[in-house]
Amino acid sequence: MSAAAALETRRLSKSFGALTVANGIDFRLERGARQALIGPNGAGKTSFVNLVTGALAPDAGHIHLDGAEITALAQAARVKRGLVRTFQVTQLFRGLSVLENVTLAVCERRGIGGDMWRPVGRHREAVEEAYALLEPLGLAADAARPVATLAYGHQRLVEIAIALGLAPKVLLLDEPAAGVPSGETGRIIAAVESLPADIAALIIEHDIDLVFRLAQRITVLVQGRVLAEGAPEQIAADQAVRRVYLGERDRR
Amino acid sequence: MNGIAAALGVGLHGLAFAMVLYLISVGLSVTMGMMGFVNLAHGVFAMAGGYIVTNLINRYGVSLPPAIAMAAVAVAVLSLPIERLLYRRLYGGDELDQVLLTMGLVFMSGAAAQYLFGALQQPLRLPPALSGGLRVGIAEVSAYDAMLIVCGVVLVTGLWLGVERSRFGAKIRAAVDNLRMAQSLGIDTSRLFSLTFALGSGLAALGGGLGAALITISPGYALDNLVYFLVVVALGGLGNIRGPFFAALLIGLADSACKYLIPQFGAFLIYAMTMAILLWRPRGLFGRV
Amino acid sequence: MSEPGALVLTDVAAGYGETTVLEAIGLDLPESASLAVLGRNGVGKTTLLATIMGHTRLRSGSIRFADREIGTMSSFRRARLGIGFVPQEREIFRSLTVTENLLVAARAGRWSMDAVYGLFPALAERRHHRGDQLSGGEQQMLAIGRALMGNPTLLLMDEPFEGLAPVIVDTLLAAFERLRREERLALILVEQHARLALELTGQAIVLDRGRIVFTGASHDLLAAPDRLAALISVAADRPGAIR
Amino acid sequence: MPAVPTDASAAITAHVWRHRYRAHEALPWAVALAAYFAFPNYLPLAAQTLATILFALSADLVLGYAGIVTLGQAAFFGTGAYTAGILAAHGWGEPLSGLLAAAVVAAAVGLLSGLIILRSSGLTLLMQTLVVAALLHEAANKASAITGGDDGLQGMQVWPIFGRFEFGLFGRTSFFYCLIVLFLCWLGVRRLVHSPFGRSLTGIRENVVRMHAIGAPVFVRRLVVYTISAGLAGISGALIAQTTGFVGLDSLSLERSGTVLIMLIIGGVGRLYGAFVGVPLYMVAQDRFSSIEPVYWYFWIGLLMVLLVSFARGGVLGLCDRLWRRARGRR
Repeated sequence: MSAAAALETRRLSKSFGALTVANGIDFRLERGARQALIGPNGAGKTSFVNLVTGALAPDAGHIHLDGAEITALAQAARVKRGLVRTFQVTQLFRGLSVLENVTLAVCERRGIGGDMWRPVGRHREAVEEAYALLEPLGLAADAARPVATLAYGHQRLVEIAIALGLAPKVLLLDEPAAGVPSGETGRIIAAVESLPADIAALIIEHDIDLVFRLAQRITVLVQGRVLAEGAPEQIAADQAVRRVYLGERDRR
Repeated sequence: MNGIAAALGVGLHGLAFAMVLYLISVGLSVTMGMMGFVNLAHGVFAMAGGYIVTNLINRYGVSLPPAIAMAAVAVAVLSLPIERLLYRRLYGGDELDQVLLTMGLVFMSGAAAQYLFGALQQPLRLPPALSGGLRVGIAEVSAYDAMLIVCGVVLVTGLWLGVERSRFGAKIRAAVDNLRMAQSLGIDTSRLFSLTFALGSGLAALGGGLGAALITISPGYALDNLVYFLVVVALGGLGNIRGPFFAALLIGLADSACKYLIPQFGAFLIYAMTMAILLWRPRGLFGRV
Repeated sequence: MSEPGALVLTDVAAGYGETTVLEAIGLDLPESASLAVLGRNGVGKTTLLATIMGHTRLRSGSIRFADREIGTMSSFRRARLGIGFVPQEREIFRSLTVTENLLVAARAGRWSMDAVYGLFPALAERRHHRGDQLSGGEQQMLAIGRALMGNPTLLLMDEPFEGLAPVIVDTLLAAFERLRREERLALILVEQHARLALELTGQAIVLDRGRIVFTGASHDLLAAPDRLAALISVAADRPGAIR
Repeated sequence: MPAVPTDASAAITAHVWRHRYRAHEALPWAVALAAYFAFPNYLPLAAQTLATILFALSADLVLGYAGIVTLGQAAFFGTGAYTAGILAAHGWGEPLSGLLAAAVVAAAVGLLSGLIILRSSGLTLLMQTLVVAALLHEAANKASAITGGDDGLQGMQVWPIFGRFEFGLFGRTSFFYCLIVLFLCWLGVRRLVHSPFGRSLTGIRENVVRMHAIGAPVFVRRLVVYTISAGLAGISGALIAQTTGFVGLDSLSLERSGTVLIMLIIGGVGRLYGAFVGVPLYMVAQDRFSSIEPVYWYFWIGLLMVLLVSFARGGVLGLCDRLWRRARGRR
């Protein structure tokens, strides 16, 4: 038997009334992998992320993190086990400084988020850890600035810093470069490329160039099903995928 | 026999109360549903209606129907600048700001009412035809209650037909459903909202005036009855026209029954019931999912 | 000279909130011309329509329609100037009947309730049903009919064929053929089904990452499948290449 | 983790030392003491002001930090007042234990109601805070055998503190009693808001989605702070009950919930000191104006609200901030 995957789903299914957003998804993300999840609009990518992170409860199927079943765990418990996501539209504490945004995450991970007595500053190691995450992302100079005053591209980086502050084993990156002007995407790509090697990353992305550049494997989701999975070259050559993306359609 | 007659009497009184509650609250439901605006000052319009009606009758000897009509029109017109100058800038804004603004309006109106009309309750002097009692089958009902029920049924039917059959009503419902799409089809939603607001305020004034003998008019009116109006809206579901009617019916009947059967509990049971229902269905009994 | 349906975008950058989705968009659509907007998912096609309709934040540039600057105009004024919108999610008013959905959008002109029902007889049969009781295809017909009720001179349509049964697509295609022939209606069509879109339109643009990477005649692109594939397919034969 | 030099960044230092006491924080206490000497005839008013500051502080905790807009804070204030009052009227007049009992009962009411209402959000939540207070108000109204109903609770006998300091006519004991209790509570609240817990409350207010995504138990955090705030409001109610020797139904009223918000808004929300600015301004102004035209006080305060919301969001302290920034910007 092969070693447990970092993240695995088996026959994961979810419907909203007549609309099926996940139709028995079997999915595997190996440890330390760089994998991408692509698919047309409405393919169920976001629903898949919500199912995996626990924001949605599946109708059927199982989710395993590092070999352990997490299907029934609450969202917070999954985060504690190292399943972390970023958001397509930044979700930040806009009024707080960059450093504090990340510190909040670090405190939660260290289990001191509920400490009601010692001031945050006395947990110096947490603050320093947060700061140390900012430096490689080039955010150190902005540490004291409220995130709302940062350019959007930098806000996307803060989003990644927060995720890293949670010490993820599996990181779900939901369109990390979405909404960023083209001049600023380089830094975000670099940030994703330099993720620690022990983190398994799943990149949900529309931008095919980005996918080909960042991912070793690609999973194509169509109408709540896995249509194809494989190395980028395989996916590029796959007729079924070409059909979906070219929009070729039999016309009687 | 007696029990049934009493129950019918209680039911009819509850129905009359429900009509007043509904007329006052329905505008609140629509405007809160359409713009997501927390309007605690809606009762002020009902109170204004009540003051106008009681004073027109008591001081100037106007008879009830024209007094009610004048109150509704005057309040509807007066509400327009208030919406435009004060409310509009807070649409889509902070809930707290909306709470504070409208709470401020409640305080101001209460003090203004006291300055203008004194601290005492304003009696509604009913014409002789409305001061007696009526027999409906085996039940006894006051002529005033009967008038409220008849007026209520007529107004509610008119309102429902108006909102559900007219183009204006369809536009209101479209804007509640999907504001952005309504705009994309060329509907001037801010103008639509002003008109809806005025309509809702006018209805509230109507309810406040008609019901002035049931919910007495005094400077504390808007504050004291705020919970009742909001409960009707919360139970009825926001942005809804029919929901608040059934919520008002529920509250009216429950209130009337409580006062008759277990007066020592008063409004306590109504509030407890509200909590239970909101716990069970946070968006109200008839709210959208 | 006034061209009621003409649309000109100059150096437009736009996005939602703080995001920037579109950059340096230039577009010149004459009256009663038709334009296909192609490109992979998430490159900004829907945002382009939203920007023309006034749902996004215009960061820079200008949008002119019917000889007027509409970049800062509210959506309802743009609609009244003659822009009709068929959104991707259809966005039917679900508590309104079919008739009411058409009614709220009505403005004087050639298109009336009867004309729309004539175009989509299936809708007429459902006229008293509420929006949330319609099938996907019926919703799509209603969304199109609703846009026509405003008697637009420019129609924006976002993936009108998505998720529809083939027989319904054929119905819609027939309807579009008629519109193109009989009406002087400018059309911007966002579509995943590239061939379909190209067959229906005179011009085409291809978006990539919020920028226009191709502008030309639709039939040229249709005649060059390799070019088309390179522009919009996942099978970009350049793994690892970035621009 | 990469090593960070100890002087790595001003950002870290600033962050680490945020909770340090600053000189200006002594100001409210200095003012309070100065007021004691300067206005010896106003000590009862001063004591009430101090107790009300605590009430506003409790509201700031839920509203300013956890972002829960409540119209029912009086529920806990009144619960505390009645708890202390009923104890004192029924033969247990020891003030400190009465205070404690008030805190516990009010916190318990906060916990129970919080368990129910904090599952909602937005308008429903607002409604439910209102209904909880209305429920208690009505309960106190109907249970007149215990609470005195409309007439208020009569016959409180509050014993001297430690058996020594009597609550006299001049309010000296009341003043220091309120001052010390407020000071201790303020220390606790200050500590709380600077703790990771307190910062996570701010996080919840700023972005609940993100808080869930970083694995924080959002519901529990909100429930805990709601309970603590209820306890503090209860203490405040008990202070006023004990120092005035009276509890009325108005302590549970919507008016009370509304005015505490107003006092807080006047000072500034979510900054810990809003209560210290807003409450004295409100109370002193009310004392002045009410003596001239008691009826119209609410008109002016209502007008002030409308103006504040329309033109001066952030209250007095927010205004100071803006003026300060503008002054610095000019240089």
